[in-house]
Amino acid sequence: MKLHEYQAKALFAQYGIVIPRGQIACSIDEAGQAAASFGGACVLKAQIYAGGRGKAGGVALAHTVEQAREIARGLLHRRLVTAQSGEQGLPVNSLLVEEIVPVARELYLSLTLDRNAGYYCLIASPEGGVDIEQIARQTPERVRRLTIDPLVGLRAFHARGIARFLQLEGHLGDAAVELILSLYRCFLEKDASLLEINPLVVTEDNRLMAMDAKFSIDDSALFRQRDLAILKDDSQFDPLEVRAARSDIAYIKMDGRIGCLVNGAGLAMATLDMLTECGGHPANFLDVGGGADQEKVVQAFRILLEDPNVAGILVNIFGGIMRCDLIAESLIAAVKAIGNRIPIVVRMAGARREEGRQLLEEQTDLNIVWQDGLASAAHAIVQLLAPST
Amino acid sequence: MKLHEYQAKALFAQYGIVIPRGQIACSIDEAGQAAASFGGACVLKAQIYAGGRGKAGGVALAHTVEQAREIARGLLHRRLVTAQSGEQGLPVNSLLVEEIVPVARELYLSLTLDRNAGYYCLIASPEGGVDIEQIARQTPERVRRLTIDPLVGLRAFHARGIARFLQLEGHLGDAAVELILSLYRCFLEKDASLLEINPLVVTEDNRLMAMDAKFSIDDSALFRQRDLAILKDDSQFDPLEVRAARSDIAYIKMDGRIGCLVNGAGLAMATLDMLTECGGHPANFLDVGGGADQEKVVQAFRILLEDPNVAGILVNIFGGIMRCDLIAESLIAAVKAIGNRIPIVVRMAGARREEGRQLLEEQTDLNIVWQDGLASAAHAIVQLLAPST
Amino acid sequence: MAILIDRDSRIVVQGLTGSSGRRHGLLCRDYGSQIVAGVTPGKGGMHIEGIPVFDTVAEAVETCRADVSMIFVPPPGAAEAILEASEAGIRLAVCITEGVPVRDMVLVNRALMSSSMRLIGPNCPGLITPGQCKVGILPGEIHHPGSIGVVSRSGTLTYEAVQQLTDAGLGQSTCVGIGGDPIIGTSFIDVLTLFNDDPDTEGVFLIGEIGGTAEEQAAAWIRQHMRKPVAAYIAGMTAPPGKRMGHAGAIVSGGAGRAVDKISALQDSGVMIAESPASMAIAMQKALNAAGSGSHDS
Amino acid sequence: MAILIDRDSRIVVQGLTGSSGRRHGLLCRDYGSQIVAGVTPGKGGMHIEGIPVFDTVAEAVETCRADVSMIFVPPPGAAEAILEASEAGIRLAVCITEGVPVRDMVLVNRALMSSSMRLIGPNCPGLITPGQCKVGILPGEIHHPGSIGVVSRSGTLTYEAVQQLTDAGLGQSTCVGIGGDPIIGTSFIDVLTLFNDDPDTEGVFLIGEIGGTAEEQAAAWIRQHMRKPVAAYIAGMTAPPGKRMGHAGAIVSGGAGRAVDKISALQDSGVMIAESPASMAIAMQKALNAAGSGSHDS
Repeated sequence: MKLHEYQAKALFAQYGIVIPRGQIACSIDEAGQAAASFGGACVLKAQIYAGGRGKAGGVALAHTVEQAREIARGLLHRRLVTAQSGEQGLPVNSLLVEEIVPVARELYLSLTLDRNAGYYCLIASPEGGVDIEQIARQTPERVRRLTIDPLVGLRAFHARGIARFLQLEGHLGDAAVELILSLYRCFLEKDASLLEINPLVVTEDNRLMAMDAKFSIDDSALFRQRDLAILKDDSQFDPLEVRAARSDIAYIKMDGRIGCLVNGAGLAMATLDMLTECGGHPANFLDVGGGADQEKVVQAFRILLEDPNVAGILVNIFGGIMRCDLIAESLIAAVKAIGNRIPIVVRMAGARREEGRQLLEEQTDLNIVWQDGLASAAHAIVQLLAPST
Repeated sequence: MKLHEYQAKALFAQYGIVIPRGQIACSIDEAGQAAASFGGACVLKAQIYAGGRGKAGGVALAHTVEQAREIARGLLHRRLVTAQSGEQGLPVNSLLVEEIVPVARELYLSLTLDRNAGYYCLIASPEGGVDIEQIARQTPERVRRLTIDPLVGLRAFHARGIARFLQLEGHLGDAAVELILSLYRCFLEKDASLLEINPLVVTEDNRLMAMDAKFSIDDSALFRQRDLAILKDDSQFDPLEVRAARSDIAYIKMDGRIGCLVNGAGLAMATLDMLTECGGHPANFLDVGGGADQEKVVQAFRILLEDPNVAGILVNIFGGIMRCDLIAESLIAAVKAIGNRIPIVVRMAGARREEGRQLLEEQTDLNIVWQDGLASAAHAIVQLLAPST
Repeated sequence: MAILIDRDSRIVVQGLTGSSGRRHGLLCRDYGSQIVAGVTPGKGGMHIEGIPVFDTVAEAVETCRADVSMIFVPPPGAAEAILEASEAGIRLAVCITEGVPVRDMVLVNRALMSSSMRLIGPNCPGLITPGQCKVGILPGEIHHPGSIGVVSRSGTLTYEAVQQLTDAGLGQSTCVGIGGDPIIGTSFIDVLTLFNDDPDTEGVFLIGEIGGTAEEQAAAWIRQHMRKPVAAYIAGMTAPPGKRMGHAGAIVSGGAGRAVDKISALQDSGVMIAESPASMAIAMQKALNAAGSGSHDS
Repeated sequence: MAILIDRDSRIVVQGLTGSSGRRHGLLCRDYGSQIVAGVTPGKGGMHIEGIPVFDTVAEAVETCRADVSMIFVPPPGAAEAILEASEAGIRLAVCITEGVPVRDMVLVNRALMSSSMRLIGPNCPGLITPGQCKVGILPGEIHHPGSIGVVSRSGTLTYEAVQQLTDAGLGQSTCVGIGGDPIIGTSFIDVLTLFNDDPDTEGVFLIGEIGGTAEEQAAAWIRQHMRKPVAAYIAGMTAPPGKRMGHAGAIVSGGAGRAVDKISALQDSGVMIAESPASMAIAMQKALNAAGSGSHDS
């Protein structure tokens, strides 16, 4: 789960990390007032769950209150498309209005999981404000990666080494040590999966400041981070994704026309791959999970059927824990309850497959087509939709 | 550093560990009032820095306020001699007056350092209220010792295993798990070196309660446990030990007549052994430490000379960091400043020994005798005091 | 022989009294696994259909000589359950639980460095040695004894693969679902190592997916060490970047973890790639044929 | 050859800019030790009489190829200094600091389990290979090169022993003060093992004291493994129980840690006991004589 920049910065401030003065504005008037508090000179930053805002016009400088209002008018309550937002863009419901801080140097700092080691790691670079992956590829000696032994933790001596690498000396070095230790404490205490300060800046008046902030929380830890869990901004998701999440269904909206309903994440990915191989375009990734009950299956169907882009559905179920006949029953119940305007191809395998098949074949009026194999099922739904594409 | 029982229990209570209701009383009137608050029926416990109070009459039951006052009169502001207090006993300046709690079972629980493993360990036994070392010798299967990996810590599953071993089931088992985890948290957070609940009791109304409490704190950690460090009760030490501690001199009062001044703990112990071998009786252990300066040496002499039991002094210095000539100068300055009524035998070895010897031998009027060897020095001081013993 | 579990494995179920633990504990017993004990704190003394329940794993080990643990403890307590199994002397712990916080697993990962216990999972379907023993939630009926080792980060996709293998007459020695989380106890390489040394295994089918670099590492290991034919399928060719595809570990981020890179790394190591999820058994058969009519050169 | 340190050891002083660190750093250099660097956070770039100071041990290792660290960092930071040395790739850390909290040392002790660094101390005088290298606060002038290994929990009592040995013509291969704290990095057994394998060491003098069971463990090890004569002195025969005798670890409590038990354990293992602190060299000579005119049978 992601936090907005302003939420991340508020948390950083709680840990003693220096951030620019700023206010959150949800209307043009609020943006104007915030700008006025800085004498008109301010930076306005669109608060969305995606990076790449700068290049997309989501971050703008104002020198007067009127300019600030103008910028706010152009951003607020519109969708901002960035390189990372997807084609639809994301709605800008609030702006972070901050003082303008003259910057002497830009650095990079983050904490995240090192999957290979199975430990957390700190990544730092004296090159800030740019894509760290690119720096790592082009000038790997400019990126330091420090794996953290959870027994020892991240210690002052580690932080000092990083400060040296970042060429922060004297009181800036001390400030860096403190900032790094605070960031680590924040990371652990909040069950973060990513904390990124890019750029971390040295201001012209020689302070160390978190100019931007990315903050992701481990979804699996939300049960013990309830005060963070409630910060989730549903406006940043497709409404169908929000609905799916509420029913504990893994769902990702995509651009095609074939809705998919699968049990298991790996099989769901494979189903998308199979469809694509057959020339189809999936409308979504959808995993009802291992222990899905009828209610969940109904919910999943609802989500597919309410998506106007979905022109046909491919169901791919491997019965294990979930028995095929039960899934078939749920499917029939769902289609009967919701109604059906589009073709559904069903492929089932595993436990009680024949029973499931029989149940479905008894229902001749539901626009449901049975297929035995994964490949044939994918071909079938692509073919069924072929005339209409 | 030790805490009094009442201080330990107050800390336990902060960690949610159940203790008997009680009040501290420093006068007969206060003891009477406390007893009255329990309707007269109470137990009065002398607060001293030593165990073995029960057998020594330091713990007594009262059934009426008058009885309680009588007991208080007999204990308060006297010295209590127990098997662990030393011959002089320890002054009773306060009584812990507690409700009488009917007890169904007595158990044992403690946390301390396992020196062999270099880890902390938990020790538990279903035999409480008695000497655990004795239980460990006689019925080792009745004592469980659990070494705690600091990476994993003491966990609920460990605590559950201990609860089972203590035959605590149902809600008592749950209470034991919570108590054990709280005790461990307390141990770590307070830098304890020993936490002992003996007995831990199951009350007749089926509660788990810490009936007694021993709490020692790692002296080396007092710099970060300042709120505990100030609880040190100087009345429980010989005044000379208190003085020595203030000057950062390791000093332990003993029963003999030969004062010892040595640099280094091992050499100081060896000096006591040497003296004893020669038929002498040391009056103290005293280690001025490795980097003692003149002021510290003067302090050490003062402590020795002000002890009325000290009839002669043996100085044993091995010059290393500390140069013999500097020690000799300090010694001369100290004796001149304080005055000297008793013989002093000085033995020095190591760095600038000859220079030290010369300095001392120039001072013919200070009652100082030089000796070359450790054995001869010990013999000399014993001989010098022989006529007077 | 197979690997990791067989008919002599003695299994304790941590969380046996919960609904999943009970259900799958009994299903495993039905399959033929020896479910010798359950553990649920505070429920020691109970029995679940004849299976004794203890308060601690240590008691289950002591009383019932359990050597394998199947863990169904919910996420908040799952990591501690793994640590408990380790300290109790369990040889193999299989953590089915999905949604264990990463911070907890970082600690478990460090703690297991100095443990002799092997962990499989978390967030995995478990493992099965067909005809002998099943530890986990896999559907027993699709598996048949044979000589193909299967190792996978996935659940139902593995069943798909196994069904195909069984239908093609390729039985399995052991099938291991290593789990879809970013931190797991047993890696592809660990399992490949075991299969490589297992005389009952003639070839291996590997099922990977997007996210991380486990498949690339496996490819490098295979190139250097593997003496038996390997075929593989990688799911997620068409997954959009930056999106977590169901599994906590299945995400392409910053250009890392892409399926194409995994596939080419495996291909470079001589692994036969199934281009489509419908042709997994075919790829396996091809790999066996290429290695010389199923004979192994060890 | 001697053990642990020699003229090629390259020493970094953690806490070189403090008063003790500076004084003893320079004294060690005067003795002939190669003091190649100092470390004090925030003072990187300074020089102490020509010795460069760095912010971190890692830099000292990288720039000056330090392989041994002498630690004078005050108690609140001492444990972290040890961990820093370990992570920087230091081979041998000698922690002189007295008064390191036990809780900190419990963690260090655990962390060093997975480190290749050896720790000596804390609360120790250090060690010396006479004529070659001194790391610590021992007085160099009393030591003479020879073939007796000395290992001790004490400081000045060790100097006493060394003085006696030197006066008796028994020079030393290496003298190691392992420290008087309850948790120390290197035990009697560790040092005995090194002396046992060191061709330059013909006999060992061991100085123990009350508290703990390190001497009893050493006795058991000697009985099984030691091929060279050992003599010993144990301080604290007359120490009153329950009192901490200066050293944090020197305490007889609950009947454990008594000198008599240590002495009889050592005697039972064939160790020659010095009955008096005045006869330590005599005991060593007797042990050598008993083993056959100082020859070693390795």
